[in-house]
Amino acid sequence: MLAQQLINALTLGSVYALFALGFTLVFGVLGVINLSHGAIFMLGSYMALLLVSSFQMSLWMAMLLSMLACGLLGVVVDFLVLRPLRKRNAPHLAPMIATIGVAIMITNISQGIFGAENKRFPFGTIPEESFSLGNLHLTAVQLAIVVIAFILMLVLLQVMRRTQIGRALRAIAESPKAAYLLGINVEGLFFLTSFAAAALGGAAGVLVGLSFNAISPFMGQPMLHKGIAVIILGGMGDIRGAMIGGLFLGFAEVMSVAYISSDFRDAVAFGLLFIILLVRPSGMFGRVLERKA
Amino acid sequence: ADIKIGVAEALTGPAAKYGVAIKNGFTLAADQINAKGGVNGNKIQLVAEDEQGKKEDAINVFKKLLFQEKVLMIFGPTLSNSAFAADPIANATKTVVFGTSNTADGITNMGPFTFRNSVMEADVLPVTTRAAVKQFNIKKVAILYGNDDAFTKSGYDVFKSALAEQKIPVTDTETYAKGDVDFKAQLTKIKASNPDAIVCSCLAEEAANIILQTRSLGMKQPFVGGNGFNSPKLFEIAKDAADNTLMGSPWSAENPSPANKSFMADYKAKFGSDPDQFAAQAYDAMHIVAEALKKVSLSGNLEKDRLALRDALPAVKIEGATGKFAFRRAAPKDGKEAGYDAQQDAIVNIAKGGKFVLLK
Amino acid sequence: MLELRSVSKNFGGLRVLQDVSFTMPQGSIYGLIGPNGAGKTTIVNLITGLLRPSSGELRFNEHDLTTVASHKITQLGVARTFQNIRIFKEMSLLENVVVGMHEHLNYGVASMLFNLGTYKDAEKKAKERAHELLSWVRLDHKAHMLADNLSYGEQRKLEFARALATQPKLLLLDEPVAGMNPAEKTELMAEIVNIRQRGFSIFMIEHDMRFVMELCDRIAVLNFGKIIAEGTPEEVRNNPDVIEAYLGKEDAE
Amino acid sequence: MLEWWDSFWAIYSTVIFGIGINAMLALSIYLTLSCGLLSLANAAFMGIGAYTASMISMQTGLPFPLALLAGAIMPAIVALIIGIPTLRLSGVYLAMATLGFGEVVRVIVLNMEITGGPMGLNGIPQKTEWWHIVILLTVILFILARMRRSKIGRAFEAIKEDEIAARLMGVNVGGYKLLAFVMGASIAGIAGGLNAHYTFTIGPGNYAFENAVDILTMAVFGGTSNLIGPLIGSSSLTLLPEFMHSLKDFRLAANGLILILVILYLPKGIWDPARIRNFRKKLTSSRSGKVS
Amino acid sequence: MSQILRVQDLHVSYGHIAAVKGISLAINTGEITALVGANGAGKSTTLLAISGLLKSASGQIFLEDEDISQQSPHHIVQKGVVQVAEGRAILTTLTVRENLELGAYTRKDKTQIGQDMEWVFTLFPVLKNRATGLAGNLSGGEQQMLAIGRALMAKPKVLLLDEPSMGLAPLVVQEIFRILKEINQTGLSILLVEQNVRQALKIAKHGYVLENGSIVLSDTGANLLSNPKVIEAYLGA
Ligand SMILES: Nc1ncnc2c1ncn2[C@@H]1O[C@H](COP(=O)(O)OP(=O)(O)OP(=O)(O)O)[C@@H](O)[C@H]1O
Ligand SMILES: Nc1ncnc2c1ncn2[C@@H]1O[C@H](COP(=O)(O)OP(=O)(O)OP(=O)(O)O)[C@@H](O)[C@H]1O
Ligand SMILES: [Mg+2]
Ligand SMILES: [Mg+2]
Repeated sequence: MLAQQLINALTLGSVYALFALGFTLVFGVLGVINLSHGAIFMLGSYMALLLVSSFQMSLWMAMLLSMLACGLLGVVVDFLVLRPLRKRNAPHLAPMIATIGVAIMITNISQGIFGAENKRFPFGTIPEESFSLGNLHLTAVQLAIVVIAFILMLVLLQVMRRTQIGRALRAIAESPKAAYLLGINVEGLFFLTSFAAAALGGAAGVLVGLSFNAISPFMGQPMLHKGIAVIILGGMGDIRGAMIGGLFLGFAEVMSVAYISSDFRDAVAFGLLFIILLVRPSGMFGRVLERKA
Repeated sequence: ADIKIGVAEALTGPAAKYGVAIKNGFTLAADQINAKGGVNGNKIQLVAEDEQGKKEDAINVFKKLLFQEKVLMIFGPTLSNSAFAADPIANATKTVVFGTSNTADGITNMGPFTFRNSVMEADVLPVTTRAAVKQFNIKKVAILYGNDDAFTKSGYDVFKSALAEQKIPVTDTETYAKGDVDFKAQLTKIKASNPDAIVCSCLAEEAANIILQTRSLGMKQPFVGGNGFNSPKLFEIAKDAADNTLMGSPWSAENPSPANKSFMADYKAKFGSDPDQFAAQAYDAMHIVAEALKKVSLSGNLEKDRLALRDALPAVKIEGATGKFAFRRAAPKDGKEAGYDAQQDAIVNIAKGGKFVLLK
Repeated sequence: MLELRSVSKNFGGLRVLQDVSFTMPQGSIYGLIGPNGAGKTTIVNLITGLLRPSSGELRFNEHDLTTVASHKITQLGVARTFQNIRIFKEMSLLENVVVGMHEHLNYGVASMLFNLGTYKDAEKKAKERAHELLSWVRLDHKAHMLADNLSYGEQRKLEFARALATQPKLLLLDEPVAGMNPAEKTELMAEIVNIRQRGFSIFMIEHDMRFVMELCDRIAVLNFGKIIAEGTPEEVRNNPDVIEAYLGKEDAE
Repeated sequence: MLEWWDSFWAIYSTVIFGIGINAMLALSIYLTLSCGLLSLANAAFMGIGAYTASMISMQTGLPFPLALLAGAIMPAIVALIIGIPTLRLSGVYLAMATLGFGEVVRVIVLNMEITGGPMGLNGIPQKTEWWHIVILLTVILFILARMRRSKIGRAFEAIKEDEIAARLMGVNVGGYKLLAFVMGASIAGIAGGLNAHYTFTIGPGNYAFENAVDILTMAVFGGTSNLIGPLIGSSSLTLLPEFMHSLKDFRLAANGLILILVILYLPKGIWDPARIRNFRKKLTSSRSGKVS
Repeated sequence: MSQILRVQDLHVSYGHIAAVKGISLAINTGEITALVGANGAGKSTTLLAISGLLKSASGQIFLEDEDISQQSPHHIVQKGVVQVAEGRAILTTLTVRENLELGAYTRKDKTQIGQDMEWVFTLFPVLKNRATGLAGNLSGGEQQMLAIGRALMAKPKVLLLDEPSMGLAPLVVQEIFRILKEINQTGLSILLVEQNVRQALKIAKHGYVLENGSIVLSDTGANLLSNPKVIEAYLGA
């Protein structure tokens, strides 16, 4: 049983991590807790569903296109909502609340268009293969999620660590003013970040939609809660942290079901979050940097 | 004159999937009644308001319907929780409040003006369990239910006592929360406990997912479920992976009675999709009320008419889409006068080839 | 009045202060100079309780500061300004200064709630005093402006006034004249002399030699976390180690 | 006239009760925000207050004021206990820790017998009268207004802007933060108790993440720079749905849009004294502004 | 002598507070130009407007012959106008080396960057020792050095310096002024805002005195140094 639970934990953790990657990226660069990330994630699912079922597109194509569409939506949200707030130097809670507004809008319009019911990808469009080894089972989609999550994380990490764009993004994260003075195209990179984050969110949506058959306008909300926990655990804005935080949360949840009680699964997850924050006030991997006196 | 009837259902938000079906059921029935000239020549006019599945909004909507729209009675609200908040207001105003989807315990204890035709899980599930034990020769079961939802939790309570009564041991009890999509951890644990069947107090969409994930873990056990399973959604999502699932419900699409056949055909014609149990119960409820109204001569005095309706309702007996229906006086609690529950037989179904058929 | 006894401070592996000891007499102006990164600000952070020493002892008027909370240290009579200005930007200048008087506003909850005499008096006196302090640094004409609107040098002055508002016995100034021009420095110098005459003791870090040499009674020189010289300005100025490490060959202006 | 009022009251009293209670909640989070603490535990505190007060009303039959008092004290005690370790955290980390605490409270309530599990408590006696709300809201407003104009209010603001500098002004930062947190919890608890005694029923789902965010939204929407903001924010967001009925299915979407527009065009919330003051001056001001 | 940067009738305000009220000044190619004035005179505001971080209310700013007053900040930096701002704007969460690398963000000649970094390290040896440490842990003076070093990494045409000597030890101040002279000799044009008026005017060919947002004096550095008004107001006789 333990081996199967470990697989369960790995796949669940990868789902969380995948969702959290874009979420943490936006926070890391724009300094905004983008609460519309869940809604964009949901839209990614629907978009791919629509392309597959109404336009008979292949799954890969649909995934690429819905990433693109989500990315563009991310840019539009950034342009219409976040950018004006940046320009106005609005208090830091304002963008967060504004993105709640965006999430409400997207969710309700989607409900109006797609209905409130759960949908799934049409039969036959999802790879049905699964791998079994004795008593252990893993579906192809789950495997894909794990692999894609790791690849995306590694790519992002390398971009942030090794490239000039990565450094520029980190500069912006700390001080847009300083970044301007260095000749960095701050607005351009804001858009790029919003695009990338939303595209990642869309990708997560497609994969989750594929593996759980529960595409609904409300699927973003619970994921958002978990995403928040993940990026806090991992340290806000930390890519590697999002990955580790996601896996950690996945393990914590699965193990609490396996060895404590499923009644207290969420309490265990959030209780852990609470305790970890008390011990490490900036998350497991957040760097503590005190402002110098 | 028109008879104004309030409909307070969740038309937006997560509970809208029930609320909208319910509203459709009322609309279909009212249109049919009106097309035949109404009740004693009076047309039925539905006043629908959205209570969003939230209790504050349910209270608001009730007040608006009672005091502003001055409706004769109210159908709704969608969720039991909202009913606990809003039904006392109708009772205080001495107006009939008629739930078609509130299955929680204690709803009809809120006052003598509370009615429902939603069959309680307590009436349905023991029958289902008994049928399942016989059908699959079950010795022991595992249970899975949603523990943060009043409906699935009370379903669990009933299952638990029914199983205890029938002396079926439970190998493992697992829970999940609203919005969960990954049930593998719980299922893996259930698998290790090796039950003969899985008893599941869940809603259809969750159930479908649970079934799919159970199969992907290489488990073959049949499922036993309640009302919540009774939706085409189960098969839209799980298809024939759901085969051999046993479900007890007051309504079945397979019920060959003429009332049901015509309901299903009319519904499909009007709304373009197949009805579910919620639509069927709402449809019947409208006919129950119409039946009572036939016996009432409306005076135009709202207070009197509301009382007259309440006095006429308990005696109504019809044969509707959900089969034979009658009211049953609920047992009073804390010395408070109680309202009326549904007296109806449960139908036990089994899933075969992607749909529910009557269990012989 | 202020005494450091072989104080050391490490940041991880970095040994920033090693065995620093000195004694600052009551009523004096005491200077601390040294190259950038020598550990001067760290000493001030230790005195004000923002950092804790790795070893050693800090004493202020018979109190051992080593474990006292920052706000208690302020209440004991130690105030400071910051090298990287930290004013309350969204508050007016006046409010900034009144915050400094926090501990000296003695009114109870009841008088606060019901606008009683003690409350009114205390608040009124505080405002008057704040205006006075602002006028010392020539900012009283901007008393109701938001502090954020001040230029850099003005913000320094505001910090200075705010520190005085805590009624300190000992004032710690971390580079008080950085960002001021010579004329303004001269002005501030006069101010500091004034303040000393009112009975304050002043401990100051400064890189402006004219300022330090003219004002200070005694000066300690810190280099790489160690005191390399201590004495009167004259002694320090001519100490070859100090010239080598800090002053440079040309005399500072 | 009287009749008109009666029917108006009969229909809209819930909305008006809702405004009053939401105003308290918005004020409770305003209080912590005014001290620089982004705490999302207020929904949980509201729940603790609601459950405490309701259980006392239902099981002991003690008078309503006592039940309410208990509903104010219990969250304060809990806040005191969790506040001491938690308030060291800053910014979003505090927000998340408090959110985590809220989840834990919810799950515990969900799994307890005496709280009725997911069914919650039903049949809570209706005790809340409009004037209870008016009086309590007035008292809360009065206390907060007086605090703002005193050294406590200034200490809060100083802490919000720069904790270290505040500490070095002699402000007991930890103590004041705890004060704000505990008082906020208490106000939320009162709101919870009042709310429970007019909706007859409470459940663990009423005090979850969404509710915490709703409370925050009301405060920020109205503006958190003074006491009027939270009041305006809570009333307008409570009333908004009432005015949107004609939009049917897309009503909630319109809510979202309005939220965005207000945040965009009124960056400091609806009630921003500085903006209102500058309104006239603005007519003459020239094009200018900061980038970034 | 050609003018590399020319400011014409520049007005800048914060909301309705006018901070700079119609100033005109010019920087000759290859020269050091000083801008001095009391606290709050508008010096930093002028520099921020040149860099495009503040939008001017009216007036033009010419780089060579191009009006850059409406361009976005990163374009201005790309064109070679680089500023060391007041308060240093060090990226505290990045390492010292990363800060320097970002200084070269806009450069095209990537191969030269390594050499220039070595050059900056020889100018400020502390930075080399702390290259892999976080910039936020540097002392105040060390951060100032980093800020200047980072600006040099951009290979600017015009360097705008806002109080570079602030917070530096006397030895380092001398060093900084020496370095400024040295890099000026390589052809770099510099606009220097300084409170250390004497030193600044000593190395500046030309100087402007700003008071309350307007230029009240403009002359060669040497003349200003001996101007009685300047002596009284800024050198504190
Ligand atoms: N939190 C910290 N972590 C690591 N190193 C630190 C930290 N704070 C200070 N330092 C290091 O300690 C040394 C002393 O710093 P400090 O700020 O005391 O110098 P200083 O003498 O005030 O210099 P300056 O005159 O430039 O302000 C510096 O090398 C600095 O980099
Ligand atoms: N962000 C701001 N908002 C409003 N007013 C400001 C702001 N920054 C500066 N000012 C005002 O503009 C004027 C000029 O400020 P500036 O910073 O340019 O002065 P400065 O000459 O650089 O002074 P210092 O030598 O003190 O740095 C000052 O009166 C100041 O009060
Ligand atoms: Mg220092
Ligand atoms: Mg300046």
